[in-house]
Amino acid sequence: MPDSARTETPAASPALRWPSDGLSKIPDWVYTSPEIYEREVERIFHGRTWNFVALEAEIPEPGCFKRSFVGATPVIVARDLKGAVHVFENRCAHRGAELCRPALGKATELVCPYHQWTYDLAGNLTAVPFRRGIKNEGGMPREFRLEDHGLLKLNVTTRHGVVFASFARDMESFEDYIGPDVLKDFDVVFPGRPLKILGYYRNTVPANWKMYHENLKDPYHATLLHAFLVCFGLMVAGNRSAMIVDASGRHGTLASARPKEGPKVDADSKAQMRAFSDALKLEDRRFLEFVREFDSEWSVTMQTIWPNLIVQRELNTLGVRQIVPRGPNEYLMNWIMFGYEGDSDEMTRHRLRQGNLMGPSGFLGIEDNEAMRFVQQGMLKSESDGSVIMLGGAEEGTSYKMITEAGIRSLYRHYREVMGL
Amino acid sequence: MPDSARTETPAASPALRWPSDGLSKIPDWVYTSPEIYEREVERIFHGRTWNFVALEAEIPEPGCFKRSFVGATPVIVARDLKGAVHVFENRCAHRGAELCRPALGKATELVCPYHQWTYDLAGNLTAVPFRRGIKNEGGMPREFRLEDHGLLKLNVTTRHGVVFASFARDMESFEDYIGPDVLKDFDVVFPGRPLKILGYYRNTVPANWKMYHENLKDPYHATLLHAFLVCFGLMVAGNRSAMIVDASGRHGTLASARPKEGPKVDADSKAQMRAFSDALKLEDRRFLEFVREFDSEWSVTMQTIWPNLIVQRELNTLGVRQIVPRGPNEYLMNWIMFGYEGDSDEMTRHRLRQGNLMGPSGFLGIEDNEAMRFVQQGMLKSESDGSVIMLGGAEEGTSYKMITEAGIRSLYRHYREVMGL
Amino acid sequence: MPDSARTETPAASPALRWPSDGLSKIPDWVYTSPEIYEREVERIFHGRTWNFVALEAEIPEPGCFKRSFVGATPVIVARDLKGAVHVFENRCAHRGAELCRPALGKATELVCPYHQWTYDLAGNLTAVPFRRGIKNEGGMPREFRLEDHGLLKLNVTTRHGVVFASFARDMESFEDYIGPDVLKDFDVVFPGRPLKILGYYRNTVPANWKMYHENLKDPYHATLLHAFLVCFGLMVAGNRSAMIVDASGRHGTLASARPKEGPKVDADSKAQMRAFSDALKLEDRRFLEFVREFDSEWSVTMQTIWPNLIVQRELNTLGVRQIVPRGPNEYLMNWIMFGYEGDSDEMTRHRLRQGNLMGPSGFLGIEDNEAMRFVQQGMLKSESDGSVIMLGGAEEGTSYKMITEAGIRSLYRHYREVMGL
Amino acid sequence: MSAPAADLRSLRLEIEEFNAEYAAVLDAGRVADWPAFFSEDAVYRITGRENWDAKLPVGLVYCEGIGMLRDRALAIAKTTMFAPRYLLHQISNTRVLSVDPASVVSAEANYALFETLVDERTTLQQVGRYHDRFIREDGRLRLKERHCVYDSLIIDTALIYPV
Amino acid sequence: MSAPAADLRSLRLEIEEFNAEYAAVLDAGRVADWPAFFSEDAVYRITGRENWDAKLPVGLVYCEGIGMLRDRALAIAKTTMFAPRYLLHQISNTRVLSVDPASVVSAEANYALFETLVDERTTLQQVGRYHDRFIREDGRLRLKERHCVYDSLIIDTALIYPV
Amino acid sequence: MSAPAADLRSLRLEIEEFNAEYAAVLDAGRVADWPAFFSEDAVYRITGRENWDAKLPVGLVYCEGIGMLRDRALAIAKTTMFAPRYLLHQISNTRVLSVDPASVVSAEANYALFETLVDERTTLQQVGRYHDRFIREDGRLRLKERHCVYDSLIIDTALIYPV
Ligand code: FES
Ligand code: FES
Ligand code: FES
Ligand SMILES: [Fe+3]
Ligand SMILES: [Fe+3]
Ligand SMILES: [Fe+3]
Repeated sequence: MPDSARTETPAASPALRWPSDGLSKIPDWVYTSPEIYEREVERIFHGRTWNFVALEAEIPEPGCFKRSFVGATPVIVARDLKGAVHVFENRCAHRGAELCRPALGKATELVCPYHQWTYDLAGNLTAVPFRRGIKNEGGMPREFRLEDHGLLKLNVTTRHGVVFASFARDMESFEDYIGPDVLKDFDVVFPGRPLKILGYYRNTVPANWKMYHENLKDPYHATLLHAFLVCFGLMVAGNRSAMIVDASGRHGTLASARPKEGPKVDADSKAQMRAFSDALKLEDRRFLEFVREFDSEWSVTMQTIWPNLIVQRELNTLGVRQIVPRGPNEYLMNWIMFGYEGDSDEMTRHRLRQGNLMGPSGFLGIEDNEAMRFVQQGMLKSESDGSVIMLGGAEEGTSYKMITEAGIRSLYRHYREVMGL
Repeated sequence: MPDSARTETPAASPALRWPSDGLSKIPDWVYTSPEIYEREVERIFHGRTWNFVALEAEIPEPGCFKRSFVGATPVIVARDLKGAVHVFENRCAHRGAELCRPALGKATELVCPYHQWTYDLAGNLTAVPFRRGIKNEGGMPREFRLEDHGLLKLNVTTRHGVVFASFARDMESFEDYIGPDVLKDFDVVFPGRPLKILGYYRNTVPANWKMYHENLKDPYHATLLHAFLVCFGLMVAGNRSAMIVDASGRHGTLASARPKEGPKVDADSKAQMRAFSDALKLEDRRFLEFVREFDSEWSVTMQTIWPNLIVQRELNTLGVRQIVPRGPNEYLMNWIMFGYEGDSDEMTRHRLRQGNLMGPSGFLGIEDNEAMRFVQQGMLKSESDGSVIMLGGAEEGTSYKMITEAGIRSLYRHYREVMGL
Repeated sequence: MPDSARTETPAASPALRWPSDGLSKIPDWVYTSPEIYEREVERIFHGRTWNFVALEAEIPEPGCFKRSFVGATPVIVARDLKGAVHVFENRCAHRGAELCRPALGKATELVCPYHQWTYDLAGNLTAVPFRRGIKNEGGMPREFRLEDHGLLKLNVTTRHGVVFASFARDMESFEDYIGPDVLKDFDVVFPGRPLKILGYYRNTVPANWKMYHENLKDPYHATLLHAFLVCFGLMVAGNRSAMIVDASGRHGTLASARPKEGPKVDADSKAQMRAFSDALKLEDRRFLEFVREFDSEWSVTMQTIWPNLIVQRELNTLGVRQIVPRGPNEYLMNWIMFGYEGDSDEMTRHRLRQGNLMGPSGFLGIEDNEAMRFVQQGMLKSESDGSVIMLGGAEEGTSYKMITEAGIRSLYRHYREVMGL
Repeated sequence: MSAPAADLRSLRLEIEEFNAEYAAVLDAGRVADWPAFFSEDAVYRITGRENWDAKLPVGLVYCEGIGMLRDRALAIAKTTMFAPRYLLHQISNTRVLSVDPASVVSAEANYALFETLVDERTTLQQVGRYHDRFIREDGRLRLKERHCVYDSLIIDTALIYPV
Repeated sequence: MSAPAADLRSLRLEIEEFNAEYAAVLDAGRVADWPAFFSEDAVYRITGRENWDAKLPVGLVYCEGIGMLRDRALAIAKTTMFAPRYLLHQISNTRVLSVDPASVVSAEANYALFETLVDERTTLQQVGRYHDRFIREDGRLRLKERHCVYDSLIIDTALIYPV
Repeated sequence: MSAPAADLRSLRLEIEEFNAEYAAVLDAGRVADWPAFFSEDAVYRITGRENWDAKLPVGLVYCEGIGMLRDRALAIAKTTMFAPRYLLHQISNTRVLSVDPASVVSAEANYALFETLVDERTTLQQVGRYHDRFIREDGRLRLKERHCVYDSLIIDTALIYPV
């Protein structure tokens, strides 16, 4: 349902003018305006981006398919009978029905329930029932060609078992798209080893979808919001860490390294962190163990792959998160938690136990989701306006400081360019 | 709440331009645009149409009244003390309160709860409490005339016990409005015999209200979507059938005849219908019986009386359905199931048993509602656009083929004219 | 989130033209238009008005704070460590988080949960964690001054324990704002005696917020809608009563006096009131007792303090109600019921028992809320338009008649001026 | 109500157990096992409270005899097209109203039925009351009549499974 | 808790039955029959959890003595204007907290109250907890105190009937 | 199911009482008292029905052993930042599935969890089913396993407290 029905978005409507303070101030309408959201769909989710749609391990065999999303647009990810992966819109070419309903499935073809137009696993229309009518009465006119009425196909790429799609036809390769600095840590999680799916979480957050990217480009919040990390020594402000940003500014890796000997918190940092307390102790220490299974200097990497993917490696708990925007004020998050084929039972259970950190009931996940909710609520009805993004001064790009908002500024440099703001 | 507050809808806003493919393609905005919906209220529901509001059997006695709707506008249908039926807005002339709350009732007058302004059963204001104040202090000014402040009255007509209303003052007769071809089958269901109300169903569907008309102008879907019909021999693609369309294109009768000897499915049709299976059998055959009580060649007629009425005669189960639009993306459906006065107990129970076919839990009703939901969902977030209406080529008007979309094209020829699209 | 993101509201958009009948007709869009609502936020709630935010008794001690609203905008009302009361936006100056979550609390400072920016109880930013970074890396630039990044502070005033706030800097005094006629009865309820909070009610009404003011400037409805008052002799149309209006027209006191000897209903009034019945009797007469504790000729005063406060003195049950608009079609009502410090246990229980009259389960409260809901529903989908405000002719200002809408006309004279309509 | 109090309590508990099993079968989507809770001549009906109160006989679902129950189970399981969903019943407020001389037990219980569609939030499909008549066959309770009378007059799209 | 376990269970089951009858009366709109569940000197109150937790005494409904209960029943039935609606209670999680030497039984139960207005969807009017004190009169339980403490602090428009 | 019917009923009633206490502790926000309902080696998991049906092991919450239960209780009570809220459980449809030779009781019950945030309406946080294994310690039931399997796959923002 595009073009004509939507408000045309000329280069920059006068009401949406970026404040003169450049990247140190983000106006609220970036997060709340329906007009901005429409433009994001057009220029970002349906534009020149690679959007995460599936892990290959979710559709392991020929005929497997999955309902997914590019932006908010429903798509089907299917493996055809020869093993190739296709992505196409979940919208029948006849009357527009969202034809595929189950979250996951297996079939030799896809049949629309309304009039049973039938598509192969690449999205091609293969049959229209009674196409020639009954006893040669009715049916499709001769000039109707099946080839003209397939499902809208997206451009597809995969990297080590991770499937991405794009409405843009002439995309650069995924590797060029994310750049070498971010690709490096992506490949640590996805070295090409077969994955073992451990399960799904799903949650909404009543906040703008970009807030989630910003949260993971914001090393500042980690030791302030997340008392758990601090109290139980998982991360402290003094840990070695980095906010790695690709050349375009849109992708990032928030990384930190746990010192072998455990955390040391200097007195100055303790004073800054309200959360710090020496009194709390975990009973079950297995939770904090880090099995050093990765070829990486980092014990934690949280990657933001623009526009809709988070790759989580938090000690030994691994997952991807797909962001599905639902207008400016809400997004849906689909989590896929996984390990590797060949993990021992104990290793799988270790990953599951450590999973308590993340997700909508995770010790960290709860706090991030609540904080983002508070921010959106704060913006929706206030008289004052704008976010202050001044930590680290005007610095942009990769930074090894914790107390900086450089990654957020980098993202908005890119965003303003693409959005024409 | 009309005119000034609503966006003025000039002849055709540039964004809503009909595609050049004429009637073979319907753009999505017809089903999703709030602007189009506003125009439909103005030009269709509040325009030159007869809208179903009640069966006379629901308000059998003087003083009986019913809450109803014309489009989404609440109205009251009342039988006055002399027996005449009136329709007027359910909105107090004083402060605008929706004064009548129960679905059905009986009274000698209608009293607004807020300040007890009182109306007769024709909608005339008959009393304003303390109109002359207390001890001649306060009250209404002398120039206030009760006659100027009645409820807004609609034009009313009835046909054999079915009540219609119109905001238009100068409507043609109902008979002229629906035309002889559609009237004929209407009169089969409503020959003037007194009706016996069997009860109500109500349901919403998250789809555009026009979709329901199209569903019943679409003989193509019946044997494809409704496996039940096929498996249990109620209808097969080879049955004699018709899609009758009135001269204007807006009304229709989808009719089919069950052969006396039961269904025969030829091998070719079997091959086209995925649903076909010889293995399934009903235990209780009473369900499929057809008591030939009607003077008609058809065993099933589903009539679409523009803009808000469906008349259902499905074997021996009878009902009307009122469509109440709720914006572009949802409609409410009010079903009234009935038989005839004088039906034997067994005949009533036969109608009730056969009622399992229809309604929001009916074997067919479930499927139609689900299919329409899928279509609206498919349209709301996709990048591709438009429905393909090419079955039966460019044919329009009444057709005796099953595999045609002629009825849908006829409707949209009329619609575009009225809507100025 | 102001200015740029919102539709600019020029003096009067052509679609919103007031009808030529002056104050005798109010068009529906006053109650239903989102554009009007936006303008109300700007010109009324965020404009030159004093908005009720708290009773001092709710925040009795230094460090006590309360979440509250000015219009729909969340604010914090806090008592600083020296005892002064401050009101400021509940929106962190950093990223905009609604930082204060509990309804009531006590603290020495307010800490935003996201990054722990810390504010004193006057809304000043007092600390930014890691402001100088870690080991001098990162942190805020030198030019960042805490003084420039406090919470947005509102103008505050109190009158005998009632706290008001304004976004306007140059407000007249509260006493000048409400004027002597309305202040007089305000001071009867709030003579400076310490209050004892008895508890809270909260409810929404699906109606425009102004309807609540009108309901309490409408003496006409009291004996018509509220059969309870009439049947049990609490009020009758013949009681001495007044609708007192301040000079500006926006504030009011609806007052009535119970005769010492109990109610007398003359025959004429009985005839006008459908509700009247001699047959009903209360079993527990304590409910109707009036302990004459106030220095006032009135036994009941309901005050409407523009734009968001109702002060209720209904016999011995006392309360304030804060109106929080939620768009044009809904408002939230926060009730605080109270007595006075020093009330005997029996007096407190008397107030509680009499509280059954008011609130969302009160014998009167139920009816007012239902009536307002009916009005909004009546306006939202009808074809006809407008309210008729002709009782009492063109009279405006204070009136001692019951059968008049003078108070509503006065309000709309003021409203049209402020709103530029 | 002729039965002694202890028997009524025991019946109430037995009906609670019956209803818990009944709901478990439906919540698991095992619709083919659903007719087994009914007697041969059972009547099963789902209808709105407006019909019930006005004594209007219509049923959203209206089955006379176990054959029709089985036919519905078959149709839902084998021929009907609908989107996948989860259902969950909460049954409470069980009351035994009477035991007649032929040992037919009249009882009622309130139900809330929650529905969850793929990618959507859980909604309240309907709330209502079972109006039941039980008989005992081979020592086990069986429904001779179940009228599911729902307050939620406006069905959202479709009510697919029995209640 | 002085009573033996078997007695407590029996009390719990009896309270469940009491509450089922109580709710059935209200759900049928038979508000005139509602005071009969209370003792002469009963206290009945509906209040938000914020008031309960802060020991603030206010009640949305606040009745002292059966006279006030009857007055409320009368007012709702005969004088109060409100739109027609259906109500349905789900009561569960019944707990007997204690039986004091005077045989006053303290108990709690959770309730969910569903409301359906004409032409509208069923909504959750409120969820809450009954905080009860029962006495026995003529062998039957009667409420000496019922505090309906609701979590749903924001009432939608109006709460008409007792809970 | 080896146990006689009377024992199964008694078990069912005992589990209802257990669950009512369990929910009362959580609804009161007394999360520190929650681990006491479990045995030393208990497994506690909250997971979506999609995972349960596909035998995917992940848990939104996944605790092995009472130490992890206590750690979660501690973290929620002492370190986790979230907005204040009220919670209320409705537990019904309790079923005893079996008692194995070692006296481990398998049981299920349906739950609805209602959540109310400050200034917001009550929402249905989730509906689901407890899949339980109970053992008896010192005469009292304790959970050896509780899998809270929710239908409401899409969590609204966060699920803070145990279910
Ligand atoms: S809508 Fe898909 S086949 Fe017709
Ligand atoms: S609104 Fe109807 S009488 Fe006043
Ligand atoms: S948003 Fe408040 S401290 Fe960052
Ligand atoms: Fe975080
Ligand atoms: Fe159909
Ligand atoms: Fe009033």
